[in-house]
Amino acid sequence: MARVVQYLWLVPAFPLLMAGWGAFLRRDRRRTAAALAISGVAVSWLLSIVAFLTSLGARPIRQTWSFNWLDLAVFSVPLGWVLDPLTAIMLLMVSFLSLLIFIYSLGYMARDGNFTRFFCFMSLFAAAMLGLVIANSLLLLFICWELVGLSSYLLIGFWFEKPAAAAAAKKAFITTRLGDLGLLLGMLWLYSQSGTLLFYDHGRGCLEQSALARLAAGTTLGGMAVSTAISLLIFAGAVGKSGQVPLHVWLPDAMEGPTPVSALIHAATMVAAGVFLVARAYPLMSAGLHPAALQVVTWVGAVTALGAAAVAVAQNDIKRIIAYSTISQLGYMMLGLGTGGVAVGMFHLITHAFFKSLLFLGAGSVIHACHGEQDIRNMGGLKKLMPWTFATYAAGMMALCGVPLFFSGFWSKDDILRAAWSWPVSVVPFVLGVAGAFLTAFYMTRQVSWVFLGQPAGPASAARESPPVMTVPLLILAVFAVFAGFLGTPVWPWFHCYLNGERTPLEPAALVAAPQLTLLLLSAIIVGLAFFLGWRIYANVTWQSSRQTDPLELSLPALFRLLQNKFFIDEFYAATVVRLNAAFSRLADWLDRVVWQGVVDALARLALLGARFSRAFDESAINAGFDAGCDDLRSAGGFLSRAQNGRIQRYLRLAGLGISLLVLALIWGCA
Amino acid sequence: MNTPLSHYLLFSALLFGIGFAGAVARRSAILVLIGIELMLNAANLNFIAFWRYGPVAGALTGVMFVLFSIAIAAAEAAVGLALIIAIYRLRKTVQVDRLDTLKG
Amino acid sequence: MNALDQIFVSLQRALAGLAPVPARPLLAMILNIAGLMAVFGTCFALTTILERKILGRMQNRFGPNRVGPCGLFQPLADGIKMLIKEDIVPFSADKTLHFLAPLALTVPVWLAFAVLPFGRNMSAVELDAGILFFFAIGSASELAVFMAGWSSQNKYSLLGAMRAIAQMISYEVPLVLAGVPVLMAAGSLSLPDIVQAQSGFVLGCVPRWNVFTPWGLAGFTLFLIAAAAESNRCPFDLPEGESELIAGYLTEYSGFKYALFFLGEYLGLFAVTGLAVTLFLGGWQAPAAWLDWLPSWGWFAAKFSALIFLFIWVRATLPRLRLDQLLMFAWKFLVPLALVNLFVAAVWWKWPAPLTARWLVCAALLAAPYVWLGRTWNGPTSQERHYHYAE
Amino acid sequence: MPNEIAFCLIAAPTAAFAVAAMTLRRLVHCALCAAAAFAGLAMLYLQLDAEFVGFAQLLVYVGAIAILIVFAILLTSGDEVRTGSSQFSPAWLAGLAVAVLLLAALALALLLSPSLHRLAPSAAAAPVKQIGQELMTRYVLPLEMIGILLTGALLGAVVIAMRDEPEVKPPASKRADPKETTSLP
Repeated sequence: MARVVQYLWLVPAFPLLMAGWGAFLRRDRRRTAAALAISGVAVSWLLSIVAFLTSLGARPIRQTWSFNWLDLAVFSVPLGWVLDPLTAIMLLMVSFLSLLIFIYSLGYMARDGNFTRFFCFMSLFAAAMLGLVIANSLLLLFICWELVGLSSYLLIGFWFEKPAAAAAAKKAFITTRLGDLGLLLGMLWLYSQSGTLLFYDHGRGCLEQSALARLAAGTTLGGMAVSTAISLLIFAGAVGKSGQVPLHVWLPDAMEGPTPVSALIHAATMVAAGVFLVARAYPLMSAGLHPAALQVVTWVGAVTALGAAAVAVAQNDIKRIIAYSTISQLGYMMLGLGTGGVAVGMFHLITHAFFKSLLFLGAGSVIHACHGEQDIRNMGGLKKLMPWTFATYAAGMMALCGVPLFFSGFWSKDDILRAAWSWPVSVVPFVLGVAGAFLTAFYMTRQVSWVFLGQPAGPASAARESPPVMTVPLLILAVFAVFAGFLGTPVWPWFHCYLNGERTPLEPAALVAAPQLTLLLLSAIIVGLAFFLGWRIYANVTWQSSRQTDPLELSLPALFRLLQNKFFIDEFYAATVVRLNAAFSRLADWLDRVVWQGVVDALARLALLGARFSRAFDESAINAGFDAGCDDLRSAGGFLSRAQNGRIQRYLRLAGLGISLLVLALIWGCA
Repeated sequence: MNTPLSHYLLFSALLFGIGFAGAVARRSAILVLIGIELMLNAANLNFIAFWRYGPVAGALTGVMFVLFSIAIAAAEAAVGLALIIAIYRLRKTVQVDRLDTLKG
Repeated sequence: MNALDQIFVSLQRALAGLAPVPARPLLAMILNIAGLMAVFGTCFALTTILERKILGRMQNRFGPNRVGPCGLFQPLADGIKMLIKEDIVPFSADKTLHFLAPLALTVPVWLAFAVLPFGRNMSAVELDAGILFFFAIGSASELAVFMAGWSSQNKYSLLGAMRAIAQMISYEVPLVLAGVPVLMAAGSLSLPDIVQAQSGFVLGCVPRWNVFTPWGLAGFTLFLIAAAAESNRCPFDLPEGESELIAGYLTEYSGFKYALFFLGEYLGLFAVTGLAVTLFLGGWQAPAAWLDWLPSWGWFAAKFSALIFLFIWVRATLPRLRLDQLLMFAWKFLVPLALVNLFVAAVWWKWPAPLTARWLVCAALLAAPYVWLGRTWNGPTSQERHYHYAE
Repeated sequence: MPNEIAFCLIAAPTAAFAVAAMTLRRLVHCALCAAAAFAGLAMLYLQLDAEFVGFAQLLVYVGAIAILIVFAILLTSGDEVRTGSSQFSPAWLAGLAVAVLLLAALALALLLSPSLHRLAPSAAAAPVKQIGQELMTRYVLPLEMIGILLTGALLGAVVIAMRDEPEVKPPASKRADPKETTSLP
């Protein structure tokens, strides 16, 4: 296993190599670019399988390998990789999804002129994400974190000729940067407190007992434990990257990117990096007697889960709905992490990655078939036209809604709700979560009804089933979306035990234990109710025009408007943050124009005055020096500029003169 | 070996002066280059002489320096002459006093 | 060593011993020089007649057969003719340079012989950096060619000289590069050391000459090709291509100056051939242990003559190249191959494998680029030629 | 004093050639005289027991740089023919004065230095083997850098001196059909 850890860097190295190679390809080398990228992640996937297999039942469950990256005389900065179940399962998931989505992109991006650039960026992203997962140092993680952000920026703005895409890319980059600032500060603080950024370093790492005890013991502002403060700063990074309230605004806009990008980056992997970060830093988050940081995580997660689900109800863009759903589900993961620990949150992360990328790819297939149409009101009846897409999409939808027993989303969401139920601090997150679950089922029913049910009409009536290169990944993902949940049922909680390095017990009785059974029934009731309600409202809607009103809007106009405008958060930011910024810019502008320019002007005038004086002096002095016959020589400035007359030999002469004088001066000095 | 060191140094200074005089007094850029090469060679001679007369016989620093200097001179001559040819192609002259576009 | 082997060495010592002690080194040097000039002067005379004879045989004619028995006194007659011919100097020529050019060509070539080991203990000067001396001296002849071409103030002369210089510079690169593996093998720049490093036998019977290794064989071939070009031999004799340039930089020379150029060219050929013998054919070493009783200078002479014959044979066989082909051949074919050869030599010496495996791998490493370069080199030139006819 | 005689025998013509190289009217003569001066310097190196450097000097300066200079002179020779004006720059007198001053300063510095009459130690040879060893061990990094520099200079010189391609290239389709260019009447 030590061997495997040492060579773990090969996993991100291959996509990185391919990205570098791809960057030098000509635009028309499409086949080569695709082959490079896909072979890169395929190799990564195989290596990930190797890493996963070695991590199965390995003792100790965590292996690390580190090296000195920067060795200064006074201190050194080590980087390293870690191989534990968390890393292994993330590696497997990321590389596998990347592979599928790369293949899907072959079909989706087939007509795009910048095909090679796309695959280059995608490879770069895969490399950065895999590097993030294997990092055993907060610094390395941060480097990869920023690289992931960069590739996300590049890919959101992939169609940068669209103003919306360019703006979305900028928004995503800047918004996440706010969170990253927190992460950077937390990292610096952590380094100053613990003296290391390695997570695990044979007892000396910052996530190990001695360091944690020290961090939890110290207090800072307002009696807060240092560990809590650092955790909150790190969590700020996670909030930005994972689109949690209040930094969630970039994620829906990020849907301007190509759909495979949305599926891979903005649903399955990158946005989950925030969750992964919290999971990775869980020992730090939970350090001390009162892990206040985890409470913050829980509340943020719960509010996000419900709020985003509510907004999703009133959206009309097919990708935006799923985007809000993603935010909501990420909120669930945070909720799970805060209340139930690493395994609960991570389990939902994995299942969500499968069914959400499935949904995105399905949506991409629909968009592809409708020639770029994204408004669900203009679709309908696609069930008959695109049977494969419909079948897989339905599987993903049911997994997301958490249809009991047979779909993966059910088991993982159930897990989270169970953990929230038993959270000692408050019961409100549980209630928020249940409400969110109801809304989730409702908006998904709404979307599927609009898009797939009813009669083919409007612009969507000419849609055709997508090519196999797109549907086959959908099928594979659908299989996983359905069955991945069985890895973590209460009966056979393999996933949780694997993460903790325990043997997995088989307890059929756990399914019918008291809280479990109650929750199961509750879930079933909620989902059923939501399906029924959604079906009642939306199943009979037929296409009339491209701007028809939603039935819900007719009955609850005020609420619907509030939701449709996303609680006016963007407007709120525009009114506060952006306006503040603009005011500040104006202030700076004013300062620049009035104050500084005045100073500069004054200085310039002073210099000018000096120059005039000097010129007058020069003129009179020099003119006095020459005889009357050559009184019209040059002005003082002209005299100086003549030194540079472009004649090289003159320079050489002067240099020779200078050297001679220097030598003579030296002789004089020595003699 | 009983020639005193001063002979070589003085000769080198003389060569340097000749090269310098040529470099500042001739109009042709090529001759300026030749003058510079002569100056470089004078410096090389100094290195060799100091190596030969130095206290540590085994230290090859002077010889090494001259070897590298010769290699660099080759590069310099190649690039310099290429520049002269390019300038000639552009301006139809290589007389350095006419190449004064960079006049201040 | 037997007396026959060292006969020239002993003779030189004995003669030098006749002089007073302070003058002995000087006399020894003069004797060396005299010997060299006598032997290679004769060699030059013999080669001119033999070349014409052999070319005659190969071209189904007699060659010179009027002066002396079988025409053997022909060089003598030629020499007399050259000496008494009028020495024409063009009116507008740069007289000084025109006069100096033949000397500037011939003197360095003579100097080059100083470091060649013609037999056991038989090199005029034993320099630590002998081969460097050889190439450094050889490079001086390019300036002489330029002097000849430029001072004649004749466009054929100038064009011929430029062609010759371009050719000599271009082919000097593969020439030196082909020799470098030998230096690596011997670990020395001294020519006697290089010969010494080739003594002994592999498997009991094959002499340890460099030519019997894959890199040596390739290097030898490259060296011979570059040597032919370096000394303006056919098929690379287009600086003097009479069909295009009259006689190149020789156009305005006549009489004894012309003879000096002629001499310089042949001596250049001899010198580079001697170097080829030294570097690749084991110098004066005998090819088998039981042939050791023959004097070492005899072996050198034999190998030398064989190579000279090879050059004559090539001259009779191959047509002349075009100038662009010539230069492209040097830069795009010989230089890359010589570099590959360098690498192969490194593999040969640093790879601890059995002899057969090394042989096969190194030969394959050489053959692959040879085939590849040979295929690509010829392609574009033959396609991109455009013919413009008068309208 | 055979050594001093040898020194004078080499140095005097070298200086003479150097002066000639800087004063002769025809550029080709100047270049050839410069080559002769370079060769003289190589002899001086040999006289100073620096065998390897001497041969390297000969190889590089006489074999390569002189040829380059000659080529450059021929390629820019229109200048010489056309102008017919003075070969010396207008301010040559000032230049000469500075050169003399420089020479005087250097000579003064030398004459005042304490190490003036130092005699050479008896044995200081630089065997080629030792030079090679040093180049491959202690000076290996400079050697690599020189290799890179020379490659760069070579490419740079080619790029600078290369004649610009004519802008209009024949379209690709025409190039594919050789008949079109060859079968003109």
